[in-house]
Amino acid sequence: MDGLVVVKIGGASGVDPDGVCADVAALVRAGRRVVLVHGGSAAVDDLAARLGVPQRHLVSPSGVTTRHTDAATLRVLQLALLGQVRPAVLAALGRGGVRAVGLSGLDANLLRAERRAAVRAVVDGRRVLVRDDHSGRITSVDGGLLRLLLADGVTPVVSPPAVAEDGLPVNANADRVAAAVAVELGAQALVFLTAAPGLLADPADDASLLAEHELGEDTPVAGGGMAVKLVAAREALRGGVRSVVVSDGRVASPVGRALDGGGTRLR
Amino acid sequence: MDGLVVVKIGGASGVDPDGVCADVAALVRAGRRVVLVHGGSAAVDDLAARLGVPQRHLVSPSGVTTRHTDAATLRVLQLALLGQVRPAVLAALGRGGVRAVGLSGLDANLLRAERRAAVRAVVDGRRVLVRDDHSGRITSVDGGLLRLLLADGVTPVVSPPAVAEDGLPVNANADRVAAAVAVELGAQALVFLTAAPGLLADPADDASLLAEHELGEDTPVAGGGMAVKLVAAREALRGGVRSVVVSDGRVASPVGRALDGGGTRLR
Amino acid sequence: MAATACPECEGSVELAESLTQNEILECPDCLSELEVVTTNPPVLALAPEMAEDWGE
Amino acid sequence: MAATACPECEGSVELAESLTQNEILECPDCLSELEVVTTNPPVLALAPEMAEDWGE
Ligand SMILES: [Zn+2]
Ligand SMILES: [Zn+2]
Repeated sequence: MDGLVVVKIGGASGVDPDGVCADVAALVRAGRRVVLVHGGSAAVDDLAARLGVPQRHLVSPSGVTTRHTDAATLRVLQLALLGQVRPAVLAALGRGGVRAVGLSGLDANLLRAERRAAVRAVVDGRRVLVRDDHSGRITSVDGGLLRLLLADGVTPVVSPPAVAEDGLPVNANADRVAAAVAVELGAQALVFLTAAPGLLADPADDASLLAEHELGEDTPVAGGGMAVKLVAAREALRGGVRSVVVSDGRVASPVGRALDGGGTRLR
Repeated sequence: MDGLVVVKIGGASGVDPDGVCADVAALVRAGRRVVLVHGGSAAVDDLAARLGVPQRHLVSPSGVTTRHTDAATLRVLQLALLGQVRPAVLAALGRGGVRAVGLSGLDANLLRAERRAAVRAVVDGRRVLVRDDHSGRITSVDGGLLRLLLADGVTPVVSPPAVAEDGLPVNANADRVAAAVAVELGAQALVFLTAAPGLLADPADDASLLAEHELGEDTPVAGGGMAVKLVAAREALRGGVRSVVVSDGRVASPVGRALDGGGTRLR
Repeated sequence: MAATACPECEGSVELAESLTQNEILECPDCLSELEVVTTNPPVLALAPEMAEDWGE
Repeated sequence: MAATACPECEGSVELAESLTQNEILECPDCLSELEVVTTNPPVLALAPEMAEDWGE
């Protein structure tokens, strides 16, 4: 879709959703079509603590850490993302004059996923199969519903969870949801807003920002959330998205800056 | 809208949302257009207790009791309705083959409300003005968005909160939301599903079901949720909705039964 | 028992020992509804007019 | 140290004192990945094959 931008905002502290929403509102008023995708891991952690739901993490054999989404955590995740983060985003967009509609994978089966029935992980130094994890990999996006809304001037706000083959919700990484949405809609650009200037040659030095980075080269920062962003970026680039950028969500006009050459462009 | 049915499901225990959703799915597959509206006061109470958010109620000078929606309760209400009740309804409809999309008042400002800046109440025998209540009265419904989705074969699922003039969420009674939606869309029928057979001449005797009831006559049961349903029913009838029914949500095919003459038809 | 002036008619409104913030009193002279805006010192203001409109 | 038969090649797989449910072992003979299905008595089954696919 010509000129369409998919913007992923994270749940990390430091990124102000109101600032991002004001920027998105300005872009929409200027005629840009935008799809917003959000996660919200900080909100999930906070609500889990308030509800006394212990949070565990899984470490893959290759060392990647992710949330262990057991049944109780899946319920907390839906509460936090759909009942807290998303309403705040929708209200902020509405105040900016944007007609925004929130959709998760459960809305008209927008995001279908294949549940990971068993996840290989390392627990206490042992390799185990985790069988109660409710997360999955996106297999399809219903572009028709998104196009219907975009054509009517609506800005979709897309959230995990996705829906599995059995019709039940599964957690899905929001970066990869954003990539799948961008590919399905033939977006011109995919912008990941983070609490960092972009990809850094030296993680301790904000001035070492890389203007461009070729995926497949040695990646300077493979830790934490950035690794998954690079996986998602590869999926988007392979799917035909022309411009994929990781950029700072903490500055003024974060989306505009990312589209004007800010942050790190991935190739 | 010809043949459109608005169905309100409550949050009271005893009404099985999965059963209602299966029935709605059957109607939709048979070609009926349906809008579902839900509340969820039991889920709000439960989550408020888990989070340690005290729940207070307001008693109006004439004796009607409602939830006191202070700022903390408004947050709990959004968590419970948008992050728990609605995802379960959407998933159940999806499993029934229905393309359902959830919308609250925050989605494209679907439900606009006038906040009650000050509510007259009786507290400890004294008449007071409660000024921290975040609730309001529906002033308009964006029928365009609902019609767009219905025309595309989508079943909208509508939830409180509504949005006030300042762009912030306010609690709104789901029965009155259902009435406002039914009026805006020119629905043929509005069905309130409850945990009772309908309106009873004797509240203690399920066999005393009234097949019809003329609003304005002495109302046999004015207590609790039924009083607000009658207010909402009057709003719907005055707005041109032909058939308004209060019926049992606990039986098999609850919507089909209500449309076939079950429960109490209000005039 | 203390008293204060009605902000509407300047008549005298008697005040109970214990006042509650946002309590509503009625002026015996002009029958205005008056809200207790502060309790110490007691300040009364005309209560906003509103239709009763209930529902959770 | 106890041992049990590999469900794939029937070779002998040695078992540590403390086994964990869903732990993955490797058969020294056929190199199959084996999942500990129950710990007492120890029962092994061929672990499902999966690509590693991560992300919250
Ligand atoms: Zn007076
Ligand atoms: Zn073997």
